[in-house]
Amino acid sequence: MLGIVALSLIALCIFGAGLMAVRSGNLVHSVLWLAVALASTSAMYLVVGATFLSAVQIILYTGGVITLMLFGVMLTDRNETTKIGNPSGRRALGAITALAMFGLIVAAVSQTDFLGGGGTLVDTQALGRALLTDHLLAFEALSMLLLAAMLAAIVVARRRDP
Amino acid sequence: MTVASNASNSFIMSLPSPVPEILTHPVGHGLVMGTIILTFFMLISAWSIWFERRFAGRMQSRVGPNVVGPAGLLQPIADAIKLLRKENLVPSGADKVLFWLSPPMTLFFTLATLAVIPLSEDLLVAELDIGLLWVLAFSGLLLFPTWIAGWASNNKYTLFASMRAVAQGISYEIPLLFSAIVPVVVVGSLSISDIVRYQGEHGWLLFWPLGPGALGFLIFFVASLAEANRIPFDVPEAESELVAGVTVEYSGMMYGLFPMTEYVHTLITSALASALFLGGWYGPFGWAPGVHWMVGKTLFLFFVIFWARWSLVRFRSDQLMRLCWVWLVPLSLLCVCGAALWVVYVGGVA
Amino acid sequence: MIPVNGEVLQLLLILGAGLFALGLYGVLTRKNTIGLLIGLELMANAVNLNLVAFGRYHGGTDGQVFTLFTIALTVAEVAVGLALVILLHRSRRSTDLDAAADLHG
Amino acid sequence: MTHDLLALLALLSPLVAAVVLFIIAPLRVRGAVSAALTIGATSVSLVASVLLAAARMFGATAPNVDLQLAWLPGGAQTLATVGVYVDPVAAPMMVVVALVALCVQVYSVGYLGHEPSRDRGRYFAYHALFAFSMLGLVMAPNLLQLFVCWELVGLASYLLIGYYWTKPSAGQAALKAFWVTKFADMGLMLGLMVLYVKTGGFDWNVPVGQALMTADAETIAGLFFLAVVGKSAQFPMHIWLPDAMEGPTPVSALLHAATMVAAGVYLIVRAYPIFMLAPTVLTVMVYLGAFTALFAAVVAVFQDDIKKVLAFSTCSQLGYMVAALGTGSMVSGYFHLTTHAFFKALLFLTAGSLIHAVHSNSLHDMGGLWAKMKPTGILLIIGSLALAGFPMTAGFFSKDLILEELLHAGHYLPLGAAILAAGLTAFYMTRVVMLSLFGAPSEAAEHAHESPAVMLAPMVLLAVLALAGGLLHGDFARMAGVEAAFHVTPVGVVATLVGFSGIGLGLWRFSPGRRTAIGTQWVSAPMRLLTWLTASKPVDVFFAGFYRQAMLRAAAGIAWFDRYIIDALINLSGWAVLRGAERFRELQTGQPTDYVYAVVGGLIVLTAMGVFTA
Repeated sequence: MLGIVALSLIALCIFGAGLMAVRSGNLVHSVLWLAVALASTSAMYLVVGATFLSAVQIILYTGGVITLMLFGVMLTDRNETTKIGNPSGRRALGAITALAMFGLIVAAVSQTDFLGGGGTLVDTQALGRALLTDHLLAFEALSMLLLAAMLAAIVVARRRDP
Repeated sequence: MTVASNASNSFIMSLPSPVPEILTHPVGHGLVMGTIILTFFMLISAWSIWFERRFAGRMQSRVGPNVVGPAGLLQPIADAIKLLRKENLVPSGADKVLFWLSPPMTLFFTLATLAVIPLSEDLLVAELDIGLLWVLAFSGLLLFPTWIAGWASNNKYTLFASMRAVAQGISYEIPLLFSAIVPVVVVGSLSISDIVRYQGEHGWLLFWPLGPGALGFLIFFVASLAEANRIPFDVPEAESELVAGVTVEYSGMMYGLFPMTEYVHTLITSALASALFLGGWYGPFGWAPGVHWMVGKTLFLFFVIFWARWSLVRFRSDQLMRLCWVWLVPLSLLCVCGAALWVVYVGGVA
Repeated sequence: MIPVNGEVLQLLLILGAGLFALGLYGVLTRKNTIGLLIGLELMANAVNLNLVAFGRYHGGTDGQVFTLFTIALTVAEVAVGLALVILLHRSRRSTDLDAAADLHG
Repeated sequence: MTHDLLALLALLSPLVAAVVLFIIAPLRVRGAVSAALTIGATSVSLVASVLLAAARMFGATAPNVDLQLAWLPGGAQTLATVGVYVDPVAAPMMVVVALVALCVQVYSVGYLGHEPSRDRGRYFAYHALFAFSMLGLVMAPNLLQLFVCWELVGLASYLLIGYYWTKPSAGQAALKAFWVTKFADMGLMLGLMVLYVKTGGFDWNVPVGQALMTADAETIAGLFFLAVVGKSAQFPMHIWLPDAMEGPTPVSALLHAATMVAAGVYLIVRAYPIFMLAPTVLTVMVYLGAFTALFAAVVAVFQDDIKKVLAFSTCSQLGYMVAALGTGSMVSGYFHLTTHAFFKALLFLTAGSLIHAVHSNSLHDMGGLWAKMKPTGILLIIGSLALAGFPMTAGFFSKDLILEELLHAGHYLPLGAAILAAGLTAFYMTRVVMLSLFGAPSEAAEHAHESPAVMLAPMVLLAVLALAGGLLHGDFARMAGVEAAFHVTPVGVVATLVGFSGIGLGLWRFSPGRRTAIGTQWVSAPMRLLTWLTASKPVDVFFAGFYRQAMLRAAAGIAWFDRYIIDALINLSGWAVLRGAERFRELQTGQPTDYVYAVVGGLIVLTAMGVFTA
């Protein structure tokens, strides 16, 4: 019971922060709300028992992605970034589309019977072992992808000499 | 996540009766231990300011604070009162909410890392099985309040300072993480207490994975100095260029929180380094385990940091980056490889 | 932590759907490129949440391993995306998405 | 167990040196540190290799080292393994590689002493990479690892040829070497694919007799042989080797004479069970090898650049090895590989020493060095005698063995070519010795002085081996399970006499008394034609001239057809598409949001189909 309450509270946190992140008129606030949403997700992982992922979520996502975004914000204009917002011309259609998507997924979820469940906990060692045995190829491919992304980011953002 | 509730045999059990009963529940245990450890750390860091100023005075052939109280011992209290009495100003054009939010966030993230630092076998708030990741995650989050303070102040000096701080922070996080992996690889656990216990049986990690241990400790120490923005890595608050870093626009106790958390963070860093590489609460060769060892080692490293502060000069920004990417990152990678090889061919995960 | 049974799973899935819809709304309505990236992040996060929920529901490591992969993918995506934003800003003096509409037919 | 460790040590110590040098830039830019690391690592490899080989040769029979790690785990079965494999075949090659590499590296310390420290650091890092790759190739437990290392060796060769990267010719030579050998390597890759399809593995000895049909074996061996032709510079694809002489001379000695080019021959040795099933390929090998031996020897006679002489000589000697392997005798080819490594490395190093002294590659600039550089001169003469097959030197034993095998196998035409090539070899080496050491003293030679001890010492070591290496022939024979004792045969006597006459002709032709007899002006009228044919690199001329003309003519015809028939059709369709596109392009608004709407719309439709039809 206590668990369900905690879970619902965190879910509210995630949802509220997400809402603020897409509605806020100030880009910096928006990024920081996203950070709150991601950190709450990390708490959610903790509650459902994915401890390692929870730490990874904070280090990589909240620590890495958000820091990158803030850096991106800093390298652009302050005037421009403090006033963003959702232009009124786009709001209605966007909301309808998003709601349609949401409704469809909820319909799909409610149509399905989820029986049983409650699989066993997975500890970090098992996770590491799975990563380096069953999913080794994907792991290696991912390392190549990260390298490529790193090089791409450097090449794209580098200031070329005139 | 396993929360230790085995407050077993030591001095805590010898306390009067209501206390141990509280200690059997994880939440009660956390509250009590949290209070003890927090008080301990806050007191040490408050008086370390006094100590540092006296020490700096000696190194520079002057006296240092000696007026308030015997030998100036009440100086921190006087400083605190002075800060509390001052007005908290918010500059015009600042982002008010974020401006107010930054100092408490700094304090919160710093203190959150305290939760998993074990002072001895039973003197810790909670024993997480991912304790090390927890510490690294929260010290990574510390970049946020710094950035927010710099951005929200609407001042070009603070913005530059925060940019430098973020760049330095994300760069040095890499060698920091890699060098912290060394104990994890050797011990096979992410729990800080497990790592310390392993050292009790097999000797300090500083010495025992020959090579990677010592090198890893060195990299960890240097990188965590940089993470804590201590000299010689205090480029983000270089007084001669940026006035005083991100804290330029802060005043009163809002300002006071920044240096205070900086000291606490440095102290936590020293404690973490002692636990990961210097055997935590175990003495050399596993002698006489106890909280005194941990405190002694932590204070020693803390002292070394002061020592460095008053002996060394500041790096230039580009030198800082060069040190990180050209030396520390490759060396820390070698460390991890070395530790892995050591585990496979010499040691072996328990 | 709590065990994930059918009901909890449904709750988590609906939360994921809501988050996904929010992200979609952000992507569809933002003019600013970084704002758009924020929406994308929310959508990716929703997917991760679903993966973790299903992983816990069925047991086994696959769900969490996939989540690790998607997190890494998102990091790569953001790195390249922000590099593009900086490039856009440098050449157009603006981070508005409309500034990059030169290639229209 | 100790032997396992030794094998790993031999393989991994250069790898460690290479990785450390490549990753940690501050170490690499210090030439002395880089040299010390690389030489130290190679010394470790050499000691380990010698210990491993000693336990497997000279009558001792230690069991094979066979350590394999699963690589590419694919479900239940492992697709491939990597590891170390040391048997009596691999062990001597390991010693040769490590020994010559060490000699060359030590020599390089002196030879490149005047280069900037940063460049030397890079050079030695490449050397460490090469030593690792070559040892990995030699110790490969299967053909897949051999292929990987084969490519790594090619990479190291590319990097080292282009060492003087500021010289355009060096860059072009590096590229040429890379592309020619890469083209040939396609053969090895295709061969491996066929091998895997046919036998389900990459082992060279699984298929013997049982799983492999002769036709398949012919295909695989033929494809492998294509790679060998490229790597070991056999006739049509030898064109990269002379150009590769743009690299520093020690590199030529190590890669392009002693070890890397011999990798092709080693591949044949390793995959011998497969080659034995392919008689056609073996016959082709005999004829192509013998032709290359003769052809390259003829070309070598007309070169004025000392390194080019040695390069063509290497082609020629590799031709011998290939021909010998084609006769079905693994021992003779392999043995010649070993002895050739010693004396050709020695020759290149002495050539480097001469070049170092006069700062020129040309034989004309080297006249009269005997007076200045007696030790180097003696070493050059020793190397030349060994290459010419002077009795009781290493080359004599191995070459004699090859000729005998050719005779036994009944290939009389190749035998004739080989004997003729032996005579030419003796002749052009005599020419080199006479022109460079005893010719008219040139201006550059005035200031020449002897090389330092750090360069002389490796040469002396190699010279000893070039003289005494022949004594190992019994051990090589035993390795293949044959008890062979050396004995005098008619064909050996003939070859020796031909060799002596080559030396005599050279001595007479280029004696110091005939001062005018310098360079290529000495040739008479019929020889002039041959000079033109060979000295201007005929294959290059063929490719550049006739071949290109023919191709252009044919291409012009095709181009007409293409332009007025095919293009017309394409233009027609293009015109139609353009008209259509004018309508459709309105869809492209350039607004990313619109594209997202398109994607999301499709997603919604699909989801709705899933939800409402389920």
